[in-house]
Amino acid sequence: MATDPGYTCDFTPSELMVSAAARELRDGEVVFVGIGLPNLACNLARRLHAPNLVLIYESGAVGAVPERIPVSIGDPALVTNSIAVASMSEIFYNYLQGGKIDVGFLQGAQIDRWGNLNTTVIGDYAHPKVRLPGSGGACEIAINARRVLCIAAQSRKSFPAKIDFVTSPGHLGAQIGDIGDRERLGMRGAGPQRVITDLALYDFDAGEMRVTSLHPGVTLDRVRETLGWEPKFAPGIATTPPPSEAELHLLRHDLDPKRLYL
Amino acid sequence: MATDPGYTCDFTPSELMVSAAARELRDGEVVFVGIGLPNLACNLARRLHAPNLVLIYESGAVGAVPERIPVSIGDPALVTNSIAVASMSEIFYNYLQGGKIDVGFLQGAQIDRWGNLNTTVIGDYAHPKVRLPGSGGACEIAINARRVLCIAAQSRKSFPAKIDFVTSPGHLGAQIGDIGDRERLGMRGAGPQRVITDLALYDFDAGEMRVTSLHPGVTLDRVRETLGWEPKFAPGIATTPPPSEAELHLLRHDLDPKRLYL
Amino acid sequence: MPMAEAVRRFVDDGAVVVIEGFTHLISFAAAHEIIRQRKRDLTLCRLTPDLVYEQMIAAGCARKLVFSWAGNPGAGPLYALRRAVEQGLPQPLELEEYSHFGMVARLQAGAARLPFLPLRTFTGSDLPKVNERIREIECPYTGERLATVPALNPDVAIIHVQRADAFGNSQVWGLLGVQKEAAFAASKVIVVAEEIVDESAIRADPNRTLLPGFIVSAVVHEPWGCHPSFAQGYYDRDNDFYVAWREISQEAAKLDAWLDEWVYSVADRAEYVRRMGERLTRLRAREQFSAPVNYGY
Amino acid sequence: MPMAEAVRRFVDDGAVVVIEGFTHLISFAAAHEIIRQRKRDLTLCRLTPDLVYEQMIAAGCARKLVFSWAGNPGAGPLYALRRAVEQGLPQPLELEEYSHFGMVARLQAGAARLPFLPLRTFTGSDLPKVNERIREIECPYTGERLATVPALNPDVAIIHVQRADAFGNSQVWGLLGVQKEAAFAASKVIVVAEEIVDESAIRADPNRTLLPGFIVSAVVHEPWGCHPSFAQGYYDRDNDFYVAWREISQEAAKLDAWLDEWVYSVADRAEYVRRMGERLTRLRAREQFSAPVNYGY
Repeated sequence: MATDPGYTCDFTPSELMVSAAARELRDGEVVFVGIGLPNLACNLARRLHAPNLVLIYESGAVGAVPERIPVSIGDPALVTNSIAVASMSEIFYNYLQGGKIDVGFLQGAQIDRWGNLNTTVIGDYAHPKVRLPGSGGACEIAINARRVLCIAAQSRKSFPAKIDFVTSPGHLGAQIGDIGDRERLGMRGAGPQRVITDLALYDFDAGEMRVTSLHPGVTLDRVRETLGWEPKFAPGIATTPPPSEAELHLLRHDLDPKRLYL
Repeated sequence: MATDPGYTCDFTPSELMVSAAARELRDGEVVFVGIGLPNLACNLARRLHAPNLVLIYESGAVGAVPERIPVSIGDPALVTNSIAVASMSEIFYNYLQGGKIDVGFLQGAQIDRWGNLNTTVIGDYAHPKVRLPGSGGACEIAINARRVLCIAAQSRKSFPAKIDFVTSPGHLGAQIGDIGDRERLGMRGAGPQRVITDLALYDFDAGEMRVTSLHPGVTLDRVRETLGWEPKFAPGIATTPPPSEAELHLLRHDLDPKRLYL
Repeated sequence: MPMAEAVRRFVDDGAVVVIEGFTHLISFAAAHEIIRQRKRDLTLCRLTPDLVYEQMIAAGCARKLVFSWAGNPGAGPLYALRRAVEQGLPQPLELEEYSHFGMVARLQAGAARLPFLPLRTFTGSDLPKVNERIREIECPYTGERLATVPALNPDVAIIHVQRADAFGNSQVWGLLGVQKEAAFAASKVIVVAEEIVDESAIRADPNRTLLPGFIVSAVVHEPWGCHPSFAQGYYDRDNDFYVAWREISQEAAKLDAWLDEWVYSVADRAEYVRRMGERLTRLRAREQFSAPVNYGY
Repeated sequence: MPMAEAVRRFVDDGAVVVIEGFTHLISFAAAHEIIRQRKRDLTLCRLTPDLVYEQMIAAGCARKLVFSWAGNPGAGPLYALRRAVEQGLPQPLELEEYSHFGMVARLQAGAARLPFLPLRTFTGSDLPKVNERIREIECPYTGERLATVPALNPDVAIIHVQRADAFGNSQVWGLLGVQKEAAFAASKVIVVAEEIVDESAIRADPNRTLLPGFIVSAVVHEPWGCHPSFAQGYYDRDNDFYVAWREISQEAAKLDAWLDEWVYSVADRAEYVRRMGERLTRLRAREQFSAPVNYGY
């Protein structure tokens, strides 16, 4: 960002996550947007440092400029004044598989250290403890988007040593195949590049999640306690820059004034 | 037709061919139309006994009601006031292969006794005597339309014992496989059902062309002389009914007043 | 044709049914009539079961669900669907599960009367382990292995459109979802239209046409037929309803009471619309018109 | 961007080029500029080579033709193309031949970045005997054998549209052909627009959009850029020209003279339009407008 960020101390974890996600997006990129925090992040970036960000929703809206916060992936506000409407066949075959999507956002009930995601079941598939919604477009986003950003609240439950079901492949890992098998398996996208939680930011090193910065006030112990494995740490861990005044103002007054997601 | 046909003696071979082809079309059918005589036949049928005939052109016009005689398969007059425009992918995958086309019209530089058509080359493929246009949509029409009607001027050159190249399969025949192999080969359509020439009408018996009627004034010998094989004859060969006054009036004054194709 | 007749004639017990519309143009009117006619043992196929299939499942219409994302969009889980899967209530529900792309490709293969289509997804996912219908094929050119899904050819597809003529020629704008593919893939197509227009209105803009009438078996006129989903240019999504559903669906008894009040004791969609009254009026779309284009030559 | 610059930057000698538009919206403007810049060894791909490729072949731009129907639509053979194939004049032309469906499937596979697509054609035809790129695959569900074609991913696709904004967001109505697939399949896309409009005009009717700007490399404004083909709502097909071409193309010398007069000695499309004068004015479309639809909510 060109302007001084103007730090503030008064923000929620969701606001920080949205701000951190927005800063991952570069002007002119084409983003496959999900509802909730990813949608806020994309619209925040578009209103600040990435005015030419192209927002695509799996429902078929291309170049959406929603006037209100969309409450579903197929909100009519995504269509009005958009650049194009594509059928879902075009969205998946030509846009996503066709390699036109730079960034995909994924969320998951469970994420493992290799960035594999579970949105299908907790427990056994045939006799689930909890039946989750399933893949939706997540599996193909994980495979085809040029890079993937993951957003999730961090806990031992959501970041276990082993997830119950791999809905969407990350960097695979020992439980599935060798780490880094993506290319050999014919996957076009680079897979998860960042994980953004309410406690820390991560990148991937040799296919495994690695802490790169801690959010203001978060300790290393807190991070360790809320992961199902002993995490790697990048050299020189930083403190995550908090959201700027401009970001918070936009989020609170414009993008999600009713705090549906924040 | 409900009305008395009201025969006349004053007509050209093309007019008779168009009239005979039109009478093969039933109201409500969906026809894949080609330019030239097939187009005239379809529009003639639509204006007389088959008002609900649906005309589809491979260019993508569905339910076309051309105000002028289309001079190409993609004439703008096919679009204006049509029911739908489909992409060519939809035309071939969903309409034709999807089994929505009742009748396809085919023409050919060469036709053999099994209704196989050549529109590719005269002579050897690699060193052709004459390079013809090629398949266009003919090969897939021959395979997927529920039934196929062939229109061609009859001569030993155009109806040889053996055609130089099979562009579009009819009932195959000994040179390709056993007659009637279409189903075993997975072809969905029934293949050629009628051949309409300037001398006679044919149906297919056990996959082979068979004379069913001779046009007024045409002799059996004339038919024999202009085919590259000894033809089969249906029992009780009739004389082809000539075009009616109503048909001729429409053709001459409305459908092709400049006699582009008649 | 009245909806009751269309459902009676074209939705048989045991049928494979697709009511499509991705968030947009979901025919709740058809679903409610299917519930009222107590259709049974249906195989319900849809990318997002949404409330529309959850209500049918809770009413005991479904034997099997073929899907790719089963949540209450933007508002939480589908509790009745969970009860069916986790506890077999009101009856067990067989699941056949894909991703969105997988479902789209299945319907596209069905529309094209191909037995399968290849696609780049499922690699590294556990989905193929729990669904043996997800397979692989080797490319005859590159030798690479690609996932495949089998064609889906429903017995009947029910498609809500913004406008149709009496012949079923149907036009849609806004989100297109996978409706065209679903209709072409189906043996029978019921078109439900927000508005019935003259054939000339369709022919004035042929590029807007989603379905030609000759593939349509029945045309039903049903204004507000998508509520609580939406119809671009007609009415907005009733998001409050989706949020309220979370509470309604949480208890089977509450959901049953809702079905009694809003489905079983309602004669048809017209009565539903009258009873909803003001609630619907508030959802009516404001005007933002496109400009005309020239089809002349 | 001027056409000369777009061609200079994005059409390299030896490139695989697609100028699509099935009868409708054929970019003769681009073809003529390619001829003027004496591009060489191109692989020209198009369902119907039409006059547009015949002129490029006669001018010596092409090494290879990938196609499915090579005639002068409604007006006879393409004599120059025949001379190249039958006599190797002005230079030999390699042919790679499919049916229309085959070409459509090749571009659709290319757009989807699939290495191939299956389709039901070619069975019993001799085409697979003369084109080893037409192959077969066994369905992993039914065991039946289906024909396949390989993806076609051109280096550059040149697409004429009725209107585009400065970013390349492009809208088309009337016949759609296979342009969307060709553009998505290509590495670079040149959009040639009859009219340049404000972005707001595109956003007022997003369902009309053929191509999003972010896949477009260059936007060229070229009114009358399709003559002698047509642009629905702008001008009619110049059928007299297609008929006259029969005579022009019959002799190499006549064709060369035509190229001299109408391509080499013409600076750009604007000059071509000025020189054509009255002939074009007579082709201007009459008005028959569609009605607006409501995109509000």
